[in-house]
Amino acid sequence: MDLGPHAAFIWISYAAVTVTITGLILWLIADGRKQAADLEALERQGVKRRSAAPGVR
Amino acid sequence: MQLIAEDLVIDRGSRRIIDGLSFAVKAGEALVLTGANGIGKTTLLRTLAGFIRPFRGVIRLDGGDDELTLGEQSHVVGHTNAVKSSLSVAENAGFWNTYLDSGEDSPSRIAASLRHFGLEDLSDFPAAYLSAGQKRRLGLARLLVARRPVWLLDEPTASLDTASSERLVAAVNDHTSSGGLAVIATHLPLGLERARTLDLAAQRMAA
Amino acid sequence: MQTLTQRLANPARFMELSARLLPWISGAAGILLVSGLYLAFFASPADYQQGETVRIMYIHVPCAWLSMMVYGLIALSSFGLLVFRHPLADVSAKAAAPLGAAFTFLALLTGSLWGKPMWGTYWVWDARLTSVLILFFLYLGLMALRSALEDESAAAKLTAILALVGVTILPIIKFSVDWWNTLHQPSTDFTSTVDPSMRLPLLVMAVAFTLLFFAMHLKAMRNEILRRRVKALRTQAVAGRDRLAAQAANHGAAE
Amino acid sequence: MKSFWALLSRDVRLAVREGGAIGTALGFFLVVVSLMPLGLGPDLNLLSRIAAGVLWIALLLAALLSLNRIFEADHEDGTLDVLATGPLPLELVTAAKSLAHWITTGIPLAIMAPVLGILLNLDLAAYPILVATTLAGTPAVSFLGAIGAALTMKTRRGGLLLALIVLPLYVPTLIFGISAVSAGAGPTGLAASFLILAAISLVAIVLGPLAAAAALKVQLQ
Repeated sequence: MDLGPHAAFIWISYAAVTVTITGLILWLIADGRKQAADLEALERQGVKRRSAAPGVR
Repeated sequence: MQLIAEDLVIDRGSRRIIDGLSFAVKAGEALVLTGANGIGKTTLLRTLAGFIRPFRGVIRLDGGDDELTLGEQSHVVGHTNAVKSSLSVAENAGFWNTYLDSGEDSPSRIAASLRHFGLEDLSDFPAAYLSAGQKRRLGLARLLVARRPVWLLDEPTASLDTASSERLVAAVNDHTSSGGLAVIATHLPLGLERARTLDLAAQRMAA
Repeated sequence: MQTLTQRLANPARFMELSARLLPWISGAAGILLVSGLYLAFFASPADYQQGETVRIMYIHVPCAWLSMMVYGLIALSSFGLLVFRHPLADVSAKAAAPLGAAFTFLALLTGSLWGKPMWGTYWVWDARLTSVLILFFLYLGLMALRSALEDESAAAKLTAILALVGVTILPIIKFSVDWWNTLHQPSTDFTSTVDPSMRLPLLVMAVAFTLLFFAMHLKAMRNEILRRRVKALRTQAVAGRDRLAAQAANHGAAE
Repeated sequence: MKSFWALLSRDVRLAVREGGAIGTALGFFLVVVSLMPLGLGPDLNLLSRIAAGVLWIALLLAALLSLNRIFEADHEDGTLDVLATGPLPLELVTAAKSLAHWITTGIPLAIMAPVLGILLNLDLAAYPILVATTLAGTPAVSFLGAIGAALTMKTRRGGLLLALIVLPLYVPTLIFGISAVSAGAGPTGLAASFLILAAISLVAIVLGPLAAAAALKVQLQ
């Protein structure tokens, strides 16, 4: 595929968008795992939720 | 070892707070400072710690380390706890251990001090989660994290419940029985062993 | 009959529903993204003026669209928090802010990379770029304010107020920047007309990015709800695991 | 020495964990730089001529914002009292805290500067010089700023007062920082201003902790 004299700018643009969005997605997944693990660790230690949804005030 | 103050005169601004006070605290003893608010307990403790220069008089620690000032041989606990809320309980204690004391057996010392004040199960929690009394205990745990011969405590039982106060008293008793000395400003009778009381109000009347 | 927002008001139900929805939205976003990329690179012509660089448009425009849409979503959530006290409104606003900032940043970055071959410099103070830059600042302000406040419920309300102020002033900012720009130079408007052959790939990419955002937003909201549960449990645990307090309680019971 | 590292690493860790201060300084830097074209007009030739000056002034203002927290937070929670009775002389306490401020504010701002150069159409050839000079110049910002932070630690409206006290002290750094970047001086001129900039920072590293410690001793009374 020939993208002309300015191919580098096109590739950098697409690369930057890919890297940023992939990074965000990976961060979201890792963060989700961490929160779930923390929650599970606390519940395993016997800390129980008092109400149905104390998470949101 | 003996902490001696002779003919101490301390001014704050234009006001004379302490006028001609002399006392001595021997190793193994605790001196309890009493008197109403504003009588000068905090000022006296901050002077002993070296923050305030007395107008006249001498403060010295006989038998201490001559290369160090009295402040550098003292634990100073004021009204604030010197606790950082974004560090965990263990990190707070660990920092003061490395900063104040370069001795060995740090981990066991930190663990012992947290255990003494009942915080061992909370060591991984950020200090932000602690209640006022728990933060106070973490501040007091600093006393046990590093070894220092002189303890200068200003209202150490503030925001502590009975059980916690008992732990503090036990810590002070251990300290004095192993040859340390302590000066403590407080309103409450603490039940300390080997303690004498210095009533600053009576002292002022006499002067 | 309950409306959708009312049914979603319960975080537990939201967690359940979002867990079922998330794979479908992510899948749809993925499929659309792949087909959009195919259309953008293989099934659309180069521009007669800009040549191949016009292909940057297929990611630039969706990012620019999202930068505005997400701010609108934050404003809407803030409104929901302040007026209806909807329990998930703040979770939505908090989760959307960094995502919106990221897409705004990407709009600026791709715009600047698109501009270099055309203008000979990475950045010109064009009215459109300047407005997006100011939008980026509004996002930064929202996130900075939230991170500076420790009390979470106060932080929620205060950032909501800031978001609503921002959305009110945004048109004025846009207007004044346009005016400032025409004072100094003729507008360098380069995306006014889009050739029909480019319209389809652009549309597909825009829908794909929007779905992608919603998938990420749902995931971020789920994370935030979990984070708040962890926090609530920790606070509870600190009280429960205090050895001295436990001792005192036992004493009290024994006496 | 162990205490010095403990204090330094604790301050860096606190800054990273609390995050807000670094992010706010960087955001402020970005906003101030972006306001310039709105005030001066979008003429790229004009902007590239004044870019170095704008970047340096904005950097100083951004660093200034975070200065007042150097001692204030530690004073409020009593940490400073304990630090003062520690084995480390107060001069080294202030040095460690200034160094931590430079690591968490000076370095991020210096790295951010060339990115903002794009907005001002700064000549590409000037980028390495810009990074080098900001890195060499910002220690003076942190170490001289610590003096002002110690002096205004207990005052209300400390932030504004701090700016008034400290900004005049930054004049030499500003002058030589800009003259190094506005490359008209040629390679020898460049080297000269760079060396002077580094020398100013060295003087600040010696002077700052001494003066700040003297101020803290008064403040702790």
